[in-house]
Amino acid sequence: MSLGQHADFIIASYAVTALVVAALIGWIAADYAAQRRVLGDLEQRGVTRRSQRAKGDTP
Amino acid sequence: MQLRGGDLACERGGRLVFAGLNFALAGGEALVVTGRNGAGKSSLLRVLGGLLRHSAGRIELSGGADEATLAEQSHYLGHLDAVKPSLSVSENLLFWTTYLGGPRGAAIRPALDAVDLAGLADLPAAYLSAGQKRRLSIARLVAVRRPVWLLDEPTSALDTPSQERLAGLMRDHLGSGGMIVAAAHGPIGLDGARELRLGRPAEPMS
Amino acid sequence: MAVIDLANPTRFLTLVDRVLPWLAGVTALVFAYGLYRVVGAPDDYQQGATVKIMYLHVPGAWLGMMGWGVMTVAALGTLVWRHPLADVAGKAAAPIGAAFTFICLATGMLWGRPMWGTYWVWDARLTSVLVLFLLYLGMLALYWTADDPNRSTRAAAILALVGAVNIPIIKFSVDWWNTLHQPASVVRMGGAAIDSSILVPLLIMTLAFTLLFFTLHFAAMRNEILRRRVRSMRMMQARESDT
Amino acid sequence: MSPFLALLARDMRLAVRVGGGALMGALFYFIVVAMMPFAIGPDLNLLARIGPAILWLGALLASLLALDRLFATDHEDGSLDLLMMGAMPLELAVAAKAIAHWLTTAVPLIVITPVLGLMLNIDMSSMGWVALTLLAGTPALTFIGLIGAALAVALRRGGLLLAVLVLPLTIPVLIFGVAAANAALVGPAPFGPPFTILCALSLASLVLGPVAAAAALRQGLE
Repeated sequence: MSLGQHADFIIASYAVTALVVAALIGWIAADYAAQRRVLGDLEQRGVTRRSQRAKGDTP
Repeated sequence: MQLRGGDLACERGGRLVFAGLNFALAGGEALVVTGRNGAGKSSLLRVLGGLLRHSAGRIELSGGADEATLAEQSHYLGHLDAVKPSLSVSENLLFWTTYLGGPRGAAIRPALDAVDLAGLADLPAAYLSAGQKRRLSIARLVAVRRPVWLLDEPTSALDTPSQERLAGLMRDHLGSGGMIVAAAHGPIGLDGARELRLGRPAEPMS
Repeated sequence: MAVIDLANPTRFLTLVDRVLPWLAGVTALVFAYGLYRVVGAPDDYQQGATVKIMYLHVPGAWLGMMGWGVMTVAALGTLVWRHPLADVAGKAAAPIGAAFTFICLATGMLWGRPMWGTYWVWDARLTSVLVLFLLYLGMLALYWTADDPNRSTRAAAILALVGAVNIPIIKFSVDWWNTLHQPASVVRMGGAAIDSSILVPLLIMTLAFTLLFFTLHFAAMRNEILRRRVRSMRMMQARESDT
Repeated sequence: MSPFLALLARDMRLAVRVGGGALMGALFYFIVVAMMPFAIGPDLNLLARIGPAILWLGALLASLLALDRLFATDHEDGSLDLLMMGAMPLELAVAAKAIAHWLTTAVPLIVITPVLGLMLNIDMSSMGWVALTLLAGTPALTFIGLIGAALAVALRRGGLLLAVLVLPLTIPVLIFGVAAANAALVGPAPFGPPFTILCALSLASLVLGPVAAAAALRQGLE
């Protein structure tokens, strides 16, 4: 496969897209880890949600 | 250490709030300022804290740190709590401790314990109730040592146990030679405090 | 009924936990195949190898618009049906839609340089995408400045609907504005019918990006539900400490 | 940590947390600049010629409008009272707030300037110089706007009053900022003199701004 005289622009396009997608995945994964950590922390302190105490599962 | 106000007058927006006010307070003493609404209780505290200019008279603090002004040796607890909702409880307290020149982080934990907020140290302040915000505000008085406490209706928004805890903190402060000037409508739990009653100024401004 | 089951955030979380790995796997496979087809696709007789940028640019534009579509449906869900997951879906879609719109703009600029000799031309289509991007930024700003999620959801839902009504008007205005000023020498993108040797890889890439969108959207929705759970637990914590 | 750094760090932290205003200035700047071609027309040559002026006007408006809440939030929640009771002079406290504001509002704005330059067809190689004029000039905008923000709190009015008070004061910054940017882009006048004056304006307002703002806040005591 030859990318011709404008190879730089094509590579840059794919690089930018990969970067944006990677950033999006990274952000979502980091956010997930952070929320899980805080939730674990709160549960360890014995904080419960109203719903858990009422034995229902609607928050 | 002594705080003395002589012939104090204060004027706001062309209206004379109070005039001819005299008081003296020594270390270990408390002064409770009473009076009906609009009598100038809050104004007097703000004048003492350097947040409002007095139009006549003088305020003297003797026996404290020489180079520091009265404002720099006072804690002011106003109606507003100066709590930022997006910062956590300990971040809020740590900032004011550092800014007001208190000791480093070490004072944070005992101060939060003193107002019974230690369990919520990492919680963003947005979640706090009005009373909890008030207690966070009070924690600042414990974390940074300043000899004069200016308290504007300190018991508002506090429940009975918290009021008792605050009274204990105030007694400790007086016991260590501090001074308290508090504006209040009802009793604030200090025995033997002197009372300064604010009434209507003698004559209107001409 | 399935719809009612999904209305329960806890069941939705279990569903996401189960489905997400499979969805991510399928997305990766379709991407691998799509990229393989892209490598094998022929060059365009007019644009040469730069046509390969199209395999990113077109899906970006499509998902930027679809993202707003998801937000519009979610807004209706919030305002009309009061579905508990609707505002979660709307909030989760905003940053993802904005990111794909950004991809469309960035690749468009990199495509424009060899085609037009300049990175940016106020061409009607690119400009419309730019306006869409600005709308997305406004939406993100709205979510970012409102600290209380209960208040921000209704405001965001209204903004999403207003945006959806306005997008065709904006598109029309931009087209009109552009023809008024149209410089003669601009080579327009696309235009003629596309040969299937290019169209098929394009469709596969579009499918891959769409799957990616939904994978990310599901994961972001899960984060949002957890965030709200943290919020309600913190409220309980503040309340319980006083009793 | 010194009180100065503590206040700087607090304000930056507040700006980047939920509900904070970081990036909002850059966002406003982006939108204002992107709107210009709709009014002027998509003629790339024309846009390139007036590009620096558009960028500077956008930066000016973004810097000033973002300043509106600088003291207002602290005034509303009682923080301002306590800030005045610290051992640090109020002038320094005000300066710390202004620096935090500049770092969270003006710096992102400068960072996205090259992208906007592309859209206005400004030559890539001289884009750095235009960004440099903004880097040198925006401190002046922030520190002059600081005075307006303090006056707005003292008068208990916000919003457009700030812009009305402050915009005339920023005219010199606009003149020399655009002159320096144009000199870098097209010449023939040298870049040095207007840029030096721009730096001088920033340095002068760095001193004058906090002093005047602190005085305004003290006057507004009530």
